[in-house]
Order: sequence, then structure tokens, then C-alpha cells
Amino acid sequence: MSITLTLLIPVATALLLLCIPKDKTAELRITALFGSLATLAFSLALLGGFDAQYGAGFQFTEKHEWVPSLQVHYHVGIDGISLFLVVLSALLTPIAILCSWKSVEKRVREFHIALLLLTSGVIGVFVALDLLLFYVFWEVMLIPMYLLVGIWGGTERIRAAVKFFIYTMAGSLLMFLAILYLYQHTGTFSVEDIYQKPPLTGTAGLLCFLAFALSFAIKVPLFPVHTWLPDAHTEAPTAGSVILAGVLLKLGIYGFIRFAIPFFPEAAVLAAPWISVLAIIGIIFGALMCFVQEDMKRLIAYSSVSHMGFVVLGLFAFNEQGVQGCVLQMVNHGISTGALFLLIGAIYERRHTRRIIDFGGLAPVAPKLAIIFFITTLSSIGLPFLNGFVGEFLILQGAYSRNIFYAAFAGLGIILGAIYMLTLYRRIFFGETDREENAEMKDLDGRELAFLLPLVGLMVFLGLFSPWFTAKVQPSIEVWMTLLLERGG
Amino acid sequence: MDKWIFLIPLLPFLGFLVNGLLGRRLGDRAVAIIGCASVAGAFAISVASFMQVYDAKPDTFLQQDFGAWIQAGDLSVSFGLIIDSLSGVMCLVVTGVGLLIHVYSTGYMKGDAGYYRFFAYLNLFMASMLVLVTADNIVLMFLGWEGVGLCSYLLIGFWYKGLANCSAGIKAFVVNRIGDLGFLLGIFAIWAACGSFEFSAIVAEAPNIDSSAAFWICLLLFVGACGKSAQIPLYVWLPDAMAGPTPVSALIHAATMVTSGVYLLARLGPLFDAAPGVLTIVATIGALTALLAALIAFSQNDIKKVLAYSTVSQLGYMFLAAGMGAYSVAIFHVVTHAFFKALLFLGAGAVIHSLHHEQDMRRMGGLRRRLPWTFALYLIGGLALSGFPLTAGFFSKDEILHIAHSGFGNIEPRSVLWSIGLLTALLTAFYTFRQIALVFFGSYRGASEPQASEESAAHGLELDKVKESPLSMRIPLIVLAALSLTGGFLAIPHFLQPGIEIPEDGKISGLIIGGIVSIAGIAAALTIYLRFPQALKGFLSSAPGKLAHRLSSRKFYVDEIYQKLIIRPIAIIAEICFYVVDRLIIDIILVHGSSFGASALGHLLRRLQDGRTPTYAAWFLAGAILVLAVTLWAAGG
Amino acid sequence: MTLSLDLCLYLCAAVFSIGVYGVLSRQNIIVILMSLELMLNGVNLAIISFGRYFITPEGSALSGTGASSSQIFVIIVLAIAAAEAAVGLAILLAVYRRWRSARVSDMRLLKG
Amino acid sequence: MDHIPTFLQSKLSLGQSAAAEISPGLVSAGDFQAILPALVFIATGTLLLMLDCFTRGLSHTDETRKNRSSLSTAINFLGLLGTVVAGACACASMEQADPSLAFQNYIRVDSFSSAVSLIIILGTFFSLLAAIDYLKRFDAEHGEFHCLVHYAAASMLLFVQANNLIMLFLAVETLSMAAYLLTSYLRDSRRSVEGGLKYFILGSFSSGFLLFGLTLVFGATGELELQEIAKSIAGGEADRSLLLAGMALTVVGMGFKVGAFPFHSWLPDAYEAAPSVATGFMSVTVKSAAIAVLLRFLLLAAEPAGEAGTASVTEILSSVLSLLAIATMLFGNLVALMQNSVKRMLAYSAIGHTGYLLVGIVAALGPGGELAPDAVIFYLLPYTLMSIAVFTLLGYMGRDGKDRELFEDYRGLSTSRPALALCLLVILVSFAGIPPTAGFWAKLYIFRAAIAGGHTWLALTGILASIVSLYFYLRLVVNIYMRPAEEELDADPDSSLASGLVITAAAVALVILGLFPDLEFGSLIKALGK
Repeated sequence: MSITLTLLIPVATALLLLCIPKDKTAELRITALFGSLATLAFSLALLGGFDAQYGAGFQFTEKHEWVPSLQVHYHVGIDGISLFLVVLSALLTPIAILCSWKSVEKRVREFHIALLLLTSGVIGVFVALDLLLFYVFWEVMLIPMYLLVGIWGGTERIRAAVKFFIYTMAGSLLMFLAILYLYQHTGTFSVEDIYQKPPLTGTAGLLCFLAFALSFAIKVPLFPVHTWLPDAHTEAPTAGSVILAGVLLKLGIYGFIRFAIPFFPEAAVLAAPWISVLAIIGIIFGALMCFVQEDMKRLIAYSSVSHMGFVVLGLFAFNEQGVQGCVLQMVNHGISTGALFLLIGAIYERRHTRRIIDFGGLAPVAPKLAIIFFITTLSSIGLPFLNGFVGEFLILQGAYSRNIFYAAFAGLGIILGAIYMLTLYRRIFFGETDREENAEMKDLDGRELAFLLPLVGLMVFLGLFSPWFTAKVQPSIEVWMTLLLERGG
Repeated sequence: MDKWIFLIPLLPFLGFLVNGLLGRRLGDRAVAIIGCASVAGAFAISVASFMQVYDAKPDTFLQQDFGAWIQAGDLSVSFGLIIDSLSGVMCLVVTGVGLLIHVYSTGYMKGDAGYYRFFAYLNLFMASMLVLVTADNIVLMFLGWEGVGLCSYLLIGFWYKGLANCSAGIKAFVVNRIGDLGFLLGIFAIWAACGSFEFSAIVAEAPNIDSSAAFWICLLLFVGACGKSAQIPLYVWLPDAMAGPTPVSALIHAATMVTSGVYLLARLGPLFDAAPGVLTIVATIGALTALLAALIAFSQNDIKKVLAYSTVSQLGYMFLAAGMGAYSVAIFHVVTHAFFKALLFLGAGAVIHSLHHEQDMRRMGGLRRRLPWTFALYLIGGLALSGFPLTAGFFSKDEILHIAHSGFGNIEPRSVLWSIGLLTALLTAFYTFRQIALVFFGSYRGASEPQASEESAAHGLELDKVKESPLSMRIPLIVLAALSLTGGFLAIPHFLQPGIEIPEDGKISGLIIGGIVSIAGIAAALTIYLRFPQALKGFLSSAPGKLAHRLSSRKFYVDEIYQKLIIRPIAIIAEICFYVVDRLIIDIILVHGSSFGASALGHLLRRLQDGRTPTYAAWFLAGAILVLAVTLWAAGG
Repeated sequence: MTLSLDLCLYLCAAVFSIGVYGVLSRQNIIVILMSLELMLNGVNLAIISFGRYFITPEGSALSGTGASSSQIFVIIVLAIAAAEAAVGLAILLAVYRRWRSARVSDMRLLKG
Repeated sequence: MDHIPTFLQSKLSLGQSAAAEISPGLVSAGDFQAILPALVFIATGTLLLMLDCFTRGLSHTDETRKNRSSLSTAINFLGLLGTVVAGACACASMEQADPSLAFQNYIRVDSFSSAVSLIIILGTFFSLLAAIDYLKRFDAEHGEFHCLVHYAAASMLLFVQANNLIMLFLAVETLSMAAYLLTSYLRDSRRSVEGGLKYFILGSFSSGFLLFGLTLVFGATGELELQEIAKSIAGGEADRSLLLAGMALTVVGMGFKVGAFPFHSWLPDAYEAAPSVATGFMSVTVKSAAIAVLLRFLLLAAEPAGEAGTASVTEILSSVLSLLAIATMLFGNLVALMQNSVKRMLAYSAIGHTGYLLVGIVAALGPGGELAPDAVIFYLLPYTLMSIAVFTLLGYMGRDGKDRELFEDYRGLSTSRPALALCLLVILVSFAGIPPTAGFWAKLYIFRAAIAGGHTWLALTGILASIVSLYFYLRLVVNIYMRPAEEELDADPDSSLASGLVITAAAVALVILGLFPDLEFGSLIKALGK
């Protein structure tokens, strides 16, 4: 029941919000916050109850008939891979609500409803064990995100929202076709059952894999289908960016892990070198893009392209280190990029500009902001002692085992990452405080610290105690690798 | 003692946390005490551990393991610390010199707004450096490795209001990262070859690794070492790093951090022994770096830049030694170099402090009367650097030259490298005393000479206002001077490699040659700069002299070459990628193009609907005929 | 002399086609209405021909219900054609009231 | 939907048993029972016509407005009542599982026809509900409207039940005539009458082709009854080229009614011309009926399998229809992209939806097609709800006798009418086929049937067309939610209760159906019956 509750609480809260008059913004915010905290509590209960030694299969499973004629079931469950993604999603929602406390003034009720529905949708994707259920969640969450960008976003929000929506839908509709084709082939939507059936091979398998892969690659986003991301990120409100970077991008990777690769192992292995190369191009290309950006949010968006390239690279190394690193790095990226967006949001709230050139010398003015931003920057560039390093290390180790050149070229991304992030930091925080607006800027307040410090804590914690994380994921990855081998990958 | 070695890095780290988080409220005095005390504690424990290792039989060590840090499948990295003879020596140097520099800094940084921040960073640096030194596996070492890089970045850009300082910090960090990528790849290769990250396991496995794998592993690791230890081609960051406060230059960019590359090679000595090809490269690069940096040091006008290039040059010596397989000799030079170069930097710091942050030697001169203590101590440092007989530098440097000349273990003598080394020794003595001559002899030029650059803060300080620095700065100098004079008598090579056999024949003659070269250099410099400055000017205005001077003072245009060949192209590629690939090809042509195509098609088809009924009927008829035709055709076919 | 079925069908196809041509080429709505009637009548002819064809010389039905049904069919089609003409004229009246024109190509408000 | 539709199972066996049951010259009570819903419609329609005729003088004299409004209330009430009764009758007939024949096999009642009838009745009901507001607002409360709708509904029910070519043609013509008149209902509007005229000319034109096609089929087989035609074809007695030509022309004629490219050209103009409620009514009911009949005709009248070596009639028709489906899907959605008027956009999107339905029909014709008829029926249901709701909205938005049809007119709707906007969002999401709405399942069933039948290319085209369609549905969402209003929408017109009811009900139904898509008609009816 706990998974269902985690899924339902946001929806229930959203319905509750509908009953509160729309001008009572404080009540709306508090209700939404409590709802999201309750979700977080339930997801933490999942984390607490999770048994790392459970062996093969999923935990907390629930299975009910949903659409009997298609044998679609409401079938949910989690394993080590989805566990932390669920927790991450649940964690970022209260943070998103908190960070919008002051910045979102219009249509407060709708905003929180969209945010909560988005949470439900995202968690649903991570827990669904029925292909069609997964697809339903996958699409359901698009609409709130679309509205978040389109209604509460910046000046170019509509264009960005439409681009985001059509881009992602184009991919997922093709996947929809592949899902139906697969259903025709296997006669079931149950993920576990499909794992047991002989996989689709040959051209059909390849085409289906490509349809899945395109959809997931757009979400990741993998070069060259990444161009929606900078627009969506730049225009989205802070909360939207946080969720987008923190969770939505992970859906693509998760889709690869759970569906695309085990369903079509033959095609996946065939495509792996190509996808790895795309990932590496993405790593370098995304990093290079950061050099040219004037808008800090856009810069971080492109850095996401680069970072997610690493994640894909690790996954397609198809070895324990790579996959482990991939799962870890998903969470890491959610935390650190999420934090970066929060920080930029905080700056934007104060200065109403995101152009890097408008800043400089903030370090003495806002020391707390400067310190947290710096730690986050370090986490983002993968400094040991913080979380980013462990993930990147494992990914590169995995990639190295696959092909030495993967690691070598991907490693360039680390160097470039250091350059653009430190330059960004320098341009914002160092130098003379020569503008009056900057000199008068306020430092972070208690509310902002309340959602930033936990993230910083997580960065340090995961940087030092990653085995706590990996031990929970390890058995699932072993199962996954075995599955891949059995299915001819 | 082995229960407590974790405190060696932890104490400074706690110091960092306390100073960093509470420093602003604690006040400068408390900050200084915490900063120094934490390092002193680490020093005490290092001494104690070292004594334990020293007393015991060879090959003993203290080890402590705190469980896993990274774990994935069969890959595992632990928080494990080890103190053996090598790391013991390094710990002593790091904590010892570090302590002195901390004490020095209490005086040097007095009154700076970022006082607590400075000590926090320094403590963090100590912690990272000590992790680097005491790590029992290469990944943990990498943690320290990156940590010191970070602190280096922070401290170079310590005065962050000057953007140039920050840029220098970024340059240091990024160039280091280039090396770190090599290091990382080397780590991966090690794991692929040995299945473990622990030094003991790697060393044990080293003889079994096939030679090409060993070659690549060592080459990659050496790239890492090049970055951190400022060797060709990655040395460019170190001179710029002088933007940081002088104690930082002394501690990080002379005594400790920059030597960690040498330490890495020493740590994995047996592995490098399995890759003789790489050793050749190491030795060659080392010798070339030594020469190149010495040539550049010739014409620098910034007091710290001279020392910085000298550091690069001395590091070259260390790599030359390591490249000969004589890791212990390299470490020996690391130790002595730490003493005298720290002394020189701190002395230079004292000068700078006294001159209110003037660094341009052209605006100095004649200071020996106003700053007698500083002059004396600086002179000792200069002598040691020049390898004046019986000083620390004399022994360690000449041991290196001697090995290069006579060969070591299985390594053949490399006489070319030896001659380069010897030439460099001459140059070293020359530029060192050129500096001493410019700073301390002659007449004071600070009030008259126009400012060389806008950055120098002093505005024509009068000579009689120049004052000797406070006691807190002088005491560390005295200690270091003592060590620079006596450090050469430490039998470090024999302690580190108990079975070491340094070939005896020709050793004495080598020492004599070294001594002569050093004295010759010193004499030449003093003669030229003090007696015949006009002749020098004459030479410099002649065509070859101009060329040589320009090459040297413009650092052989290496920065410009990098700028043109690497940085500019990357920037251009980034612009092209953004505007052409990302914006134009992907976004506009492909993404918007497809939507535009759909719209255009829609627009075209829309014109079918022209509003006239007969047209509609005609389309209908055409459709009907088509359907009929297709049906009948399909039936026939 | 007996008319072969083929010949009848050609005839009705011709009548139908004339109707089609009329609809396509004529501007006057009345003429178009007439052409539409022509099309239906052409088909009617075919139905009747088929009905005749299904009756053997002996007077018994060749197949199923075809023969008798064809007559019903024709009558119903005639009725429908009449109704259709009525509706058409009604619409035409409304159109003429609004547009003061009976030229079909004048009505081009709706397009695109 | 894993069962084979019952009407298909007993396809041939029924033909034989029914033939034995014929008792010529007798019309039994059972016959009337079979067409009871249609009879109810005819009866109410006539009653309303009478009422209107005999009270018209009343309403146009200087009597108080009260009389007039009470009259229209009565008409509205009667109209809705008739629909409800017809619906109840249809539900009752749904109960009987086995197909039955009536009126000498002119009428065939089976679960398929009953299901489609119910959808038609549902559409009629909603349209009449929405018309209450609309007609009042546009001052067009003539009794004919209800009468025409009822007659149209009756003929559609008969159309769906037709088992005989004569019946088929008769029903389609009466239906069309009602539709022509509905289109030009706003007879004072130039547009309305122009649309009616175009619809009439082209409709009659296509009727000619349809009739020609039916005649050729009749001529080739000598039969008028669908099962007999099938038997004749299966027996190889039919003249093949004559038959094929007939089938092709029938497809052309029916293609016109459903609005398939290139026979669609009447559709945008007629949809735009007709009063919004009538557009809603036509767009769902006429299309539902025509699609259902096309499917039935092709399934019942074509032979199940061809001889070895030559392509069977079904196969040929299926490939022709595939081409039409592809062209229709692409055309409708591409042109809808370029519209500035919401109403016209919806018209073109309706063409696109026809394409999806044709995919379902193609799937039904091939092997493994037993899933497809149910898929088609399922598609019609949400489509009905969405279309009616959205055209009701168009009517609701109209002010001062003018429609507000441009995209810009919808700006800021979410602030001035949040609840309405939310419902509209649901409806548009359903149009785009995104879960958790019924539109998603509709597409799912169709594409699944297509893939099951091996028509992956059709499904792929459908997917591509859907991607295109996202843009114009989103465009409306963008205007509703993301752009601020340039001018405030005037206060609610005094009568908007019914419109609101229709829109809300449709949105709620779409969500419920989206969450529990297995609530098929059958089970729903069964649930009601028990």
C-alpha cells in the first residue's frame, strides 16, 4: 500500500487544494507543503523498509486488475534502481514548493496542483511495472510540466513549453507504437512477464528499440535531440527547472534501464556503441555550449546535457561499475543541478535578471549564497569528497572497461566542466562589487537555507558514504545484468 | 600509534570546519590559534608515527582502515591510511613546513579581511595534502590530489576582488585537471590490470603486468604528475599561481603540493620500474623542464616569478631523479627543496611585506641594510638553492646529477641529461644571485623607478620607511634556514630505500664539479650585476642579446602558443558549435524545419479548399475515379 | 430485338456522366439540381435493367429477391429524388434571399 | 475486448436461419420492437413539428414572451424526453445478445448496431441539451430544429440497422436531407445558407455515386440483402469487375459521408456554416453512423476470404481504404495546423479523426480483425463526447449572435472561467490522445487493432499525424491558459447552465472513461440493467 499512498497523496492534496479558495495563498501553500512532506515521509518509509538482500524481483509490489480486456494491471513495485529515484522525486517536491513561496504570485492554487500532479506522475513512472501503466504516467506528467513552463515561465515561455511538449510527445508516441507492437508480440503488458518471454530480435527488435530509445533519448536528453532542454529550463519557473533537471531527465535513463535495454537486448548491444558515441559527443558538446552562454540558467541547462551524457555512457557500458555509476549519478545530478537551479532562482528573485554579465562581486555581499553555490559547483564538477565524483568515477571506470577511448574523451568533459563552472562562479561572485544593485543584494534567508542545506548535506553524505547507496542498488543491478545476459545481451 | 594516524588529516580538517564556519565570529586571534594548533597536532602525531616506523624494522608500516568509500560490484575503494617510511617522511615535511608557514602567516596576513578564510583554506589544504600523502590506495590519494588542487585554486584567487587572481586560480585548477584526467585514466588502467587500487597490491602485482599495459599506466599517471608538479607541457599554471598570498606560494606552490607528482612516482616506484620507456620520458621531461624554467627565470622581474620558475626547474630535477629510478633521491630533493624554497618564498614574502606589497625587483635594491635579518636568511636560502657546497641543495642536487651521470640500478647513465642538469645548475646559481643582487645590493630604486604594472600596490615607498617584519614571521625563517643548511646531511635515500646502492665511483668528483659550477654561477651573477651592469646592458642591446632576452622574458611564448593553439580554437569551436550546430542545424533546420515543413504542406493543401463548389465536386470526381482505378487495377493485378 | 444488358448499362452510365458533367460545369444552381436528378435517373435506369436481366425468358426469377426488389428500389429512389429536389429548392430559395444570386461560384465565403 | 463481436460470429449462420424464418407479407410486433428507438424519434419529431406548427401563430403574435418561452421550454423538454425514451429502448435492445432480423430482413438488430445507436442517441441528447442555450442566445428557437434533429436521429438509427441496400440508401438520404437543412438552419446568415447549399449539392452528387455503387453491387450479385450478397460473392457467382466497381463507388459514397480525403471538401465549409450545436450534432452522429455502416457493409457484404491466387474483394477494398486512411489522417491534421478559426480547425481535425477510424475499418477487414469493430465503437464514444463538448463551447463563447471562433478569442479563458477552462483542457488532452483521458484509449485500441492486423504502417502514419495534431490542440491550450485576455469576456449569458452541464459532463466522462476504459457499453448497460 505504501507505494500507492505515495502516489495518491499528491493527487489527494491537489484535490484538497481545489476546495480552498484561490485567494488564500498562504493556506494553499501550507497545504501543498504538508501534502508533499507527507509524500516524502512515505517515500522515506519505502527507503526504510527496503530490503537490500531481498534478492531478485521487486519489493512492495501491488497488483490489481485495471483493464481486463487488455490485461493491463495496476502493478507497481520498486527495486534498488527505482528506490532512490522515487525518494528523490518526493524530496524535490517540497523543495520546489518552498522555493516558489515568494516567487510564484499568480494562480497559486493551479501552480501547486500542477506541481503535485507532476510529482505523482513522475513517481508513477518509476514504480510502474506494467508497460501501459508506465506509459500512462509517462504522458500524464507531461501536461503539468507543460503548464508549469507555459504559465509560470519567463518571457519566451510559450514557445519553450510548446517545444518541450511536442518534442517529448513526438518521441513518446513512437514509443507508444512500439509498445503496442511489443504487446502484439508478447501478449502482455507486464514488465516481468515480458522479461520472461523471448525477446524481439532482428529488424523488428531494432526498430522497436529505436522507438523506445528515441523517446528516452529525448527525455535524457541525448545529443542531438537536446535542444528543447535549454529553452524549457531557461523559461521554466525555478520549481519547474528543479523538477525538470532533478527528476524528469532521469525518466529517460530509467526507461532505458527498465524497458528499452532488457526488452531488446540484442538491439541494445548493437546500438550501444552508437549511443555511447552520442553520449560522448553530448558530454563535450554540452560543455562547449556552456562557454558561449550569457544566461546562467541556460548555461546550467547545457551542463545538464553534458552530465546526462555521462549517465548514458555509464549505462551503456553494460558493466556493474558503469550501471552503478549511472544510477548514482542520476541522483547526484538531481541533487546538485537541482541545487544550482534553486540558487539561480534565489538570485533571480532578488535581481530579476539571469544574465551573467549583470553580476560580479557577490561573494562579500552574500557569503552564505556564495558558499553554498561554491559547494554545489564543486559537486557539479565532480570534486572528490562530494557526490559527483563517486558517480563520475564509477561511470568512467565502467566506460574504460568497455573502451578506453570512451573514458578518455568523456574525461574531456570533466576538464571543460571545471572551466565553465569555475568561470561562471568567478563571473558571478568574484571581482569588484561594482553595481549598486548587487551591493544591496540580500543574503539567503532561513527559508532558502532550509531547502538548500539538506541538499548540501546530501552532496557531502553521498560523497563520503556512497556504499550506503550502492549496497542498496547492487543486488538489483546484478539481477539486471543477469537478465541481460539471459536475454542474449 | 596506529590508532591515531587518522588524526593527521582529520585535525587540520576540523580546523578547517571550525575556522570556516565560525571563524568570522571567533576573531583573528582565535582563528590563528586554531589554525596553528591543528597543524601542530598533526605534526606531533606525524612525528610520533614516524618515530615508530623509524625505530622498527624496514618495511613496517602503520595502517588504518575506515571501511568502504566507493563500492560497485567487485570494485571497492576504502578509506585507508598508511604511514610507512615514505609517507612518514612526507608527513613530516608537510606538517613541519606547514606549521612554520602557518605561524608565519599569522603575521603576514594580519589585518586582512579574509583572515579566517585564509586559515580555513590553509587547514583544508593541509588536510587534503595529508590525505594525499597517507592514503593507502590510489583513489583516496586522488581525493587528496583534487583537494589540494581545489585549495590551490581557492588560495591563488584568495584576493578575489582582482579578477586576474581568480583567472590564475582557474588556470591552475584547469591545467591540473588536464593532468588529473591522465591520472584518472591511469587509475582505471591500474584497476583493469591489477584489480585493486591499493598501493601494496599494485606494487605486488607490478612485475606481472605486461609491459605495454605498464607503459600506458605509467604514462597516464605521469601526465597526472606533470599537471600537479608543473612539468612540460603543463607547467604554465605555476608562475601564474604566484597571484596568491606569499605563504601560499611557499607552502603549496613550492614546498608541498607541487611535489606530490614526485611522491606519486615514488609511491608506485616498482610499477614505473616495470615501464622503462616511461622512465626515459620522465627523466627527459624532467631535465628539459629544469633547463627551460631556469632560462625563463633569468629575466623575470617579479621577485616571486623568479622563485616560481626556479621551483619548476627544481621539480624538473626531481623528475630527472625519478626517471633514473632513484625515487628516494627524488624525495630527498623534495625535502631539501621544501626547506630552502619555503625559506626563499617566505623571505621574499618578508621583503614584499616590508615594501607594502611591492613585488617588482626593479623597484627594489639595497635592502640589505634596512632588512638585515631577511637578507641573511634569504642569502642562506639562495645558497642552498644554488647548491653551494655543504648546504642542503648541494647534496641533494648533486646526488641527482651524479646518478644521471653514472646510472642507477638497471638504468644506464644518461650523459646528455646530466649535461643539461649541470648547465641548469649553473643557471640556477646565476639567476638566484641575480635576484639577490637586484633585491639586496645596489641602491634602492623603489621611489624613483616608474611602476611596472598597475597591480603593484606600493607607491614609491621611501627607503627609510622600510621596516623589518615581525617576529612571528622571522622565527619560521630562522628554523627553515637552519634546516636548509643542515638538511643535506639527512640520509633520506638510505632510509627510504634501505638497499640503495648509489655508485660510489666518481661521487666525490661529482660533488666537486657541482660545487664549482655553483660557485661559478654565483660569482658570475654577482660580478655582472654588481660590477659590470653596463656590460650587461650592452649585451642586452645587441641583436642576439635582445633575442635571448625577449625569448626568456616572454617565457618562450609558451602561453601565447597555448592560447593560439588550444584555447582560442576551443573558444571558436564552442561558438561554431553553438551557433551553427546547435542553433542552426539542429534547432532551426531540423526541429523548426520539420514543423515548418508540416506548416508549408498544410498551407499548400489548404488551397485545395478554394470555396468553389465545382472545384470541390471536381476533387470528388477525381478521387472517385482514382478509387475506381485502383480497385480495378488491384483486381486485375 | 433484345437490348443486351451491357448496352443498357452503357446508356445509363452515359446519362449518369452527363449529370456529373452538368454538376461540374454549370454555374446555375437550378441547372445543377437538374443534373443531380439526371445522375439519379441514370442509376435508376441501371436498376431497372438489372431487374429485367434477373428474370429469365420463362418469367421466373433468376436469382434471389433481385427481380422484384429492383422495382421497389426504383420507386424508392424516385421518391427520394423528389424529396431531394424539394430540399434543394428550399435551400436555393434561402440562398437566393440572402445572396441575390443563383450562381454557385458566387458563394465563396467559406474556404481555406 | 478479447471476444469476437457477436454479430460477426453469427454472420453466416444467421443468414441461413433467417432465410427459413421469413414469413412473407407479415409485419409482426417484433418488427416494430426492433426499430422502436427510431420510431420514438419519428414520433417525437412529428409531435414537435405539430406543436410548432399549431402554436407558431401564438409565438409570433404580441403575446407575452412568457408564452413563447414556456413553449420553447416545452419543446426542449419534449425533445429531450423523446431522446431519453429512445435511449431507454435502445438500451433494452442491447440486452438481447443474439442478432435478430425484422421487416423481411430489411432491418438487422445486433449488438453492434445497438452500441452505435446508443452513441448516436447520446450525441443527440447532448446536442439537444446544448441547443437549449444556443438557440435562445441566437434567437433561433424554431421548432424545426428539434424536429430535424429527431428525424435525423431516426434515420441514422435505421441507417445503422439497415440490412438491405434499399434500406441503406433510403436511410442515408433522409439523414442527409435533415443534415442539409440543419446546416442552413440559420437562414438569415449568408454563411449558413452557403454552407447548406454546398453541402446539399455535393451531398446529392455523392449520393448519386453511392447509389450507382449500390446498384452495381446489386447487379453483380442479384441480391439486395447484405448476407445474401456475401453468399453470392463467396459462391463465386458474382460478376467480379462489376462487383468491384460497385464496391469502390460505394466506398466513395460512404467516404463522402464520413469525410474522407479527397471526398471531404464539403466538411469544413458545412461545419463552419452550421450553427455550432448542429455542427456538434452532425460531426458526431453522422460520422458515427456512416462509419458504422461502412464497417458493417464491408464486413457483412464482402466475402470472408478470397480464392487462392487472386486478391479477394476484401483485400482490395482494404488496400484502397488504407490509402484513403493515410491521406485522410495526414490531410486533416496538416490543414488543421494552418487554421485561424477554432471551428474550422475542429472541422479539419474531424477529418483527421475520420482517418483514424478508417484505420480501424481497414484493420477490421483483415485477418485478426476481430478486435477492430470494438475499437471503432470505442473510438466513437469519446469522440462524441469531445466533439459535442467542444462545439458546445464554441456556441457558449458566441456573443451577440456571432460566434467567437478565432484562437485569439479564447485568450485568458482560464482566468475568467477557470472551471470551464479546466474542462476544456481535459477535452483537448483527450482530443490529442493523451492519458488519462478516454481519447488515449480510443487511439490505443485503434492502433492496436491495426498492428494486430499487420497494418503497422497505418499505425505509424497515425502516430505521425497525431504528432502534428498536438500542435493545434496545444495552440488552443496556449490561448486559454498562457496568454492573457486582451479584453475581458462579458459576463455569462443568462442561459449557460445547459452548456456548462454538457461540457462538464463530457469532461468528467472522458476522465472516468480514461481511468476505467473497460467500462464498455455492454458492461455499462448491464450494470444499469441490474
